[in-house]
Amino acid sequence: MSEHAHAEPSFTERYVFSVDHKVIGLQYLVTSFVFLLLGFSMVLLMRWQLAFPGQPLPLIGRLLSASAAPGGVIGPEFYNQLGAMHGTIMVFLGIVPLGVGAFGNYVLPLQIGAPDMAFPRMNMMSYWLYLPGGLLMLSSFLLPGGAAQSGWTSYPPLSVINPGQTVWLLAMVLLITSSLLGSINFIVTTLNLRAPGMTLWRMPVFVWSQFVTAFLLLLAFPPLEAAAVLQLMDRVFHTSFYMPEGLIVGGQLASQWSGGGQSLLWQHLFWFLAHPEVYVLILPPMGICAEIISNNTRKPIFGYKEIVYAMMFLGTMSFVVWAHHMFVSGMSTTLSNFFLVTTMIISVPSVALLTCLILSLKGGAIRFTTPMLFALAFLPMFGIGGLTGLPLGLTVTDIYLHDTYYVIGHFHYVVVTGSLIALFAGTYFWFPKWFGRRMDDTLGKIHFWGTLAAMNGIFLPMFAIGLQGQSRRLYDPTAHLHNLIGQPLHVVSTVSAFVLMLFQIPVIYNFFYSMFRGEPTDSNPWKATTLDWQCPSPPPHGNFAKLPRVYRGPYEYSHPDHRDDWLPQDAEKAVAS
Amino acid sequence: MSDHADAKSHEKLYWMVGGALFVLTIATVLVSKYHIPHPWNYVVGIAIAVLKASLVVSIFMHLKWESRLIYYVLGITAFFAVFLFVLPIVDFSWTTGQIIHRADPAGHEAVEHH
Amino acid sequence: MSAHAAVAAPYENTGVPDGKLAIWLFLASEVMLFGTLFTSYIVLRTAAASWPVGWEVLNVPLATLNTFFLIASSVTIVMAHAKASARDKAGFYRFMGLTVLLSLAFLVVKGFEYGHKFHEGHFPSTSIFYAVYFTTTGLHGLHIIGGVAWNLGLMWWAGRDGWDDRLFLGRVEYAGLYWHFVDIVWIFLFPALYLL
Amino acid sequence: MNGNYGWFLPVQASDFAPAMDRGIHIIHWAMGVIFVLWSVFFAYLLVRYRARDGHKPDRSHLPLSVSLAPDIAVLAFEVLLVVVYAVPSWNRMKRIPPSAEGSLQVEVRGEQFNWSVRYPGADGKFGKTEPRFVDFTNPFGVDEADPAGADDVVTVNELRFPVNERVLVRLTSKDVIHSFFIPEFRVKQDAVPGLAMPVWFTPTLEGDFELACAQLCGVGHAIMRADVKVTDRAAFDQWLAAKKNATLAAAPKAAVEQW
Repeated sequence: MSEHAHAEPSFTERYVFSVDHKVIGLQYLVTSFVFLLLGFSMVLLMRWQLAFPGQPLPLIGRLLSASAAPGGVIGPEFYNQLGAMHGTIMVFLGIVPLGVGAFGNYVLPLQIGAPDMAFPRMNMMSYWLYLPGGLLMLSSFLLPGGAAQSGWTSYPPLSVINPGQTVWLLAMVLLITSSLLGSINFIVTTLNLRAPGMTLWRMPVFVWSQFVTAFLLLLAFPPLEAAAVLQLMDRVFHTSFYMPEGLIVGGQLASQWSGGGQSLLWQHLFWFLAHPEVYVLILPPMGICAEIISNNTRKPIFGYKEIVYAMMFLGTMSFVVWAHHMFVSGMSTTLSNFFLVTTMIISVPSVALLTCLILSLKGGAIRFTTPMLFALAFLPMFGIGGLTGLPLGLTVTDIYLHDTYYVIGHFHYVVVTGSLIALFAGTYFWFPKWFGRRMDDTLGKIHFWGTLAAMNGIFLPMFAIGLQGQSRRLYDPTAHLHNLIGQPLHVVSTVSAFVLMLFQIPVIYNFFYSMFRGEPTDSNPWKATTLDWQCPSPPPHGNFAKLPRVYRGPYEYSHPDHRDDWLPQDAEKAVAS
Repeated sequence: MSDHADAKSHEKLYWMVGGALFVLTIATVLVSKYHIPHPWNYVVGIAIAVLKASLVVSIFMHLKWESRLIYYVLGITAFFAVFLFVLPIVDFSWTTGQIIHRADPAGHEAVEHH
Repeated sequence: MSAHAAVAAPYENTGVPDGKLAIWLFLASEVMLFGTLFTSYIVLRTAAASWPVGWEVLNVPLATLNTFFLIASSVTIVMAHAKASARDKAGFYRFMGLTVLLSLAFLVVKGFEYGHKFHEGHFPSTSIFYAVYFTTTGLHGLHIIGGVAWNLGLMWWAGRDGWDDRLFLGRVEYAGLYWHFVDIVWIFLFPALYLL
Repeated sequence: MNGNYGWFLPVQASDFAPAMDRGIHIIHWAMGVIFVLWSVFFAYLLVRYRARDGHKPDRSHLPLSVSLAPDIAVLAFEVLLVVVYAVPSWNRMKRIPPSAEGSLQVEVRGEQFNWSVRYPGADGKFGKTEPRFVDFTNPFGVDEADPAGADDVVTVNELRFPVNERVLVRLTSKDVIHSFFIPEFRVKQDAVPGLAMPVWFTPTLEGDFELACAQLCGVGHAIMRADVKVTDRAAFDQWLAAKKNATLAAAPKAAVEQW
């Protein structure tokens, strides 16, 4: 299959600078899991400070530098750095590379029967722009100014005045270029490298979700890149794109900026990206859940066409709703009504997707395997996340709830108990395809129940704290009188956060142990019908020995005139006996 | 892509389009030199630019003979670009009313925004 | 570049070769990038108390000359592609060389313009107009430098064994598409900054 | 900790609060009902269609009309909510600011980690301000020459309102984006430097409340707060007069040298 048959590739060519989409997928997988762990440990430091303000950190308090955490107590500047980096790492370095980079890179070519991505070398370049971008982002902690500390949204003028943002912006430009190249690669592969017979409407839902996500990445990221260039110019060359006239910083007139800029311009450009970005966070996990639910209910998913149309509609609308993040930021009030209506319209495809996934359970024979448990948990949890979005999307109630802990509860329910749980499901589901071995089931179930309980323990109290009016990003919540009543809830969240960290140990151990000494499986342990399970696992270079020909849709389970309850896409015809 | 038979006619077409672009550039410069009343100079300027751009896109970039898929890609991009343009401008047309035009730090009063 | 020949592909595809689809997608993202710069320009201009008139502040005749250079380079690169598809190697070299020369001329004129402004003490931080001017023309200039490097690479590759490579013709066309896009950005940038 | 705060929403202390709380209650009741219904149906599906011997999956699907019913229901509820509740109250709260004469004007200016507050005094007009006059004793940079500014009262981190009188706040910021948020009044508006945003409400309950900054504004964001006290008209006038004498006594020197 591969066009360049040359001498046996050296170790680096096979594993480090590899152009094989499977190796690049695994590189993305391990790197994004490491970043997720890093981002999560940052939030543990923050949670300690929120629950017990001013008390020194046990054990590791002394390890932190004196400037960041004097006497083991986290200082406000370090707290803001942790907050900004937690958001950036989890979104740009954790969930998106896991959902799009790892699962997309590895599974998409297999599911459409392609030998590799359309541009293997550009695919490698995507990873080798992502990794330096991530390391640059992390290294900003060690630089003199410290890491970025104006939130992951980096609103000017604060982000232009504060130290640490320049490295953040440079790292963002690297990550954006990596995502851009990746999305071009995905679109061209999906359109031009499908196995014969695999028409667009026979592609699995996971491939559709990656396809729509790739368009979101392609068209939404460049505006943030331009906005980041403008902010970089503001910081380094003292232009004043975002700096209005007559700024008085620290008591003096900030004369290095001549003024004339608009701070709200950044918010428009940032959220123009950030809202499609949150749909990039949720679409691939929804695709994973559709695959796993269909496989474990042993019947075709409900409404294949509705799901695909809902995903397309979601992708289109995601470009038109961005300013519901700016209802109280001084945006024109007439425009708020427009964005109110578009936000209400975009909630319909989310409900449609959830309805189709839940109705897929009706009439199935549900197998409660570990991936299925995670996929099933995704449905109610994402339901809570979606429902709590309603009061935030409504202009009036958003006046009170904007920038409170209610918002933090909302988007963590969507991203953590939504996307992350679905990505765990995908890991358990495709692990046998990646390594030819199965992850241990009991450890998986322990990890599932512990993670689900702990996650709810962290985020459920946040709704109550938010309704009491506690603002987000507060270094010390007890400084505001109206937050004192919510302090015990912070303790509950913090304890649950530490419990959640404990429950990640089973999956880390399980992941690396099963890689070498897990129970070996054949090429199709879950009896799945999609093409990725019709090739050996782990698939060799070039994936399919013989180019598969596709005869039917992706989810032909329990076909009436076929002997076993799954009929692969590339099987010639149903065999009755 | 264009096969070799009518390559000659294509080359002639390229030179003609090049000439047209030259003329339009001169036109747009002259138009802005001899002032046109306020709203119309924008309209004419943008119209000439759009005309030049459409010439380049359709002939030079072979879009006229391109497959429909490329039209879909450009259609989607145009749809989202319109929102990128229209909404911030609509917002700032209102926000400008709220801007505080401080006296210029050098002391003289900033011109009041009409 | 792509893992299979565009023509004899056993795969289900759209008939559009990979490279062309990729370059058009890349240009779509570039449309959004420069679209954002134009939106920022329009927003900052409507919100500004006063906006200098291009004629007084910038050297319009010089910029018109620059526009001629860029338009000419657009014509020569499309001619280079026509010559390459007609397998006329000398013609290809002549026109691609002209394209590179014209774009270098554009950069020289742009460099002179920048130098003149710095000499007069106008820097990006001077006022919001200069900030917009330097940032947009600077980013556009970077794209031109990228284009020049790509075209030079093509000429160098044609000299070695590239001329008979089955991907050569496609890459010349994609270089042309990218270059025409950079020209279109200037077609909108020129009136926006200098004339209106 | 006074009795303003409970496990749910804080006390309703302004004219907008009841309308806002009604919206929050409606939505949370609707969310609760929808979630419970879905959970019951979800649990039923898990039990009814679990894999067990003799249970064959059947591929017959519900017709589209049935499956789209929940979406239509949610959309209808939302359209109703938007048309009946959201747009009218939003226009009332944010769209058309009240006339300056009919309301108590206050200028609030956020700066990194303090709220400077200015009352126009008897003449009802604010003195002109210049960025270059700003210093520690003159947070607003009030121009000495302007007579209108003579009777202005300037306080820091302290707001006081008479009860049942409409207040029109002219909100801006000196350096970064802050957010004017009084939980009990259900009022929130970002203070954006360079923009003067009108915010208005009518306090309806006497008592001690709190103005908290709701937008990350730097290292001291957590401690950026101001005390808000609502009293009857007489106590307010008395406080204003007392404050007036205090600022007169400590009037800054006439000639502020230029550096």
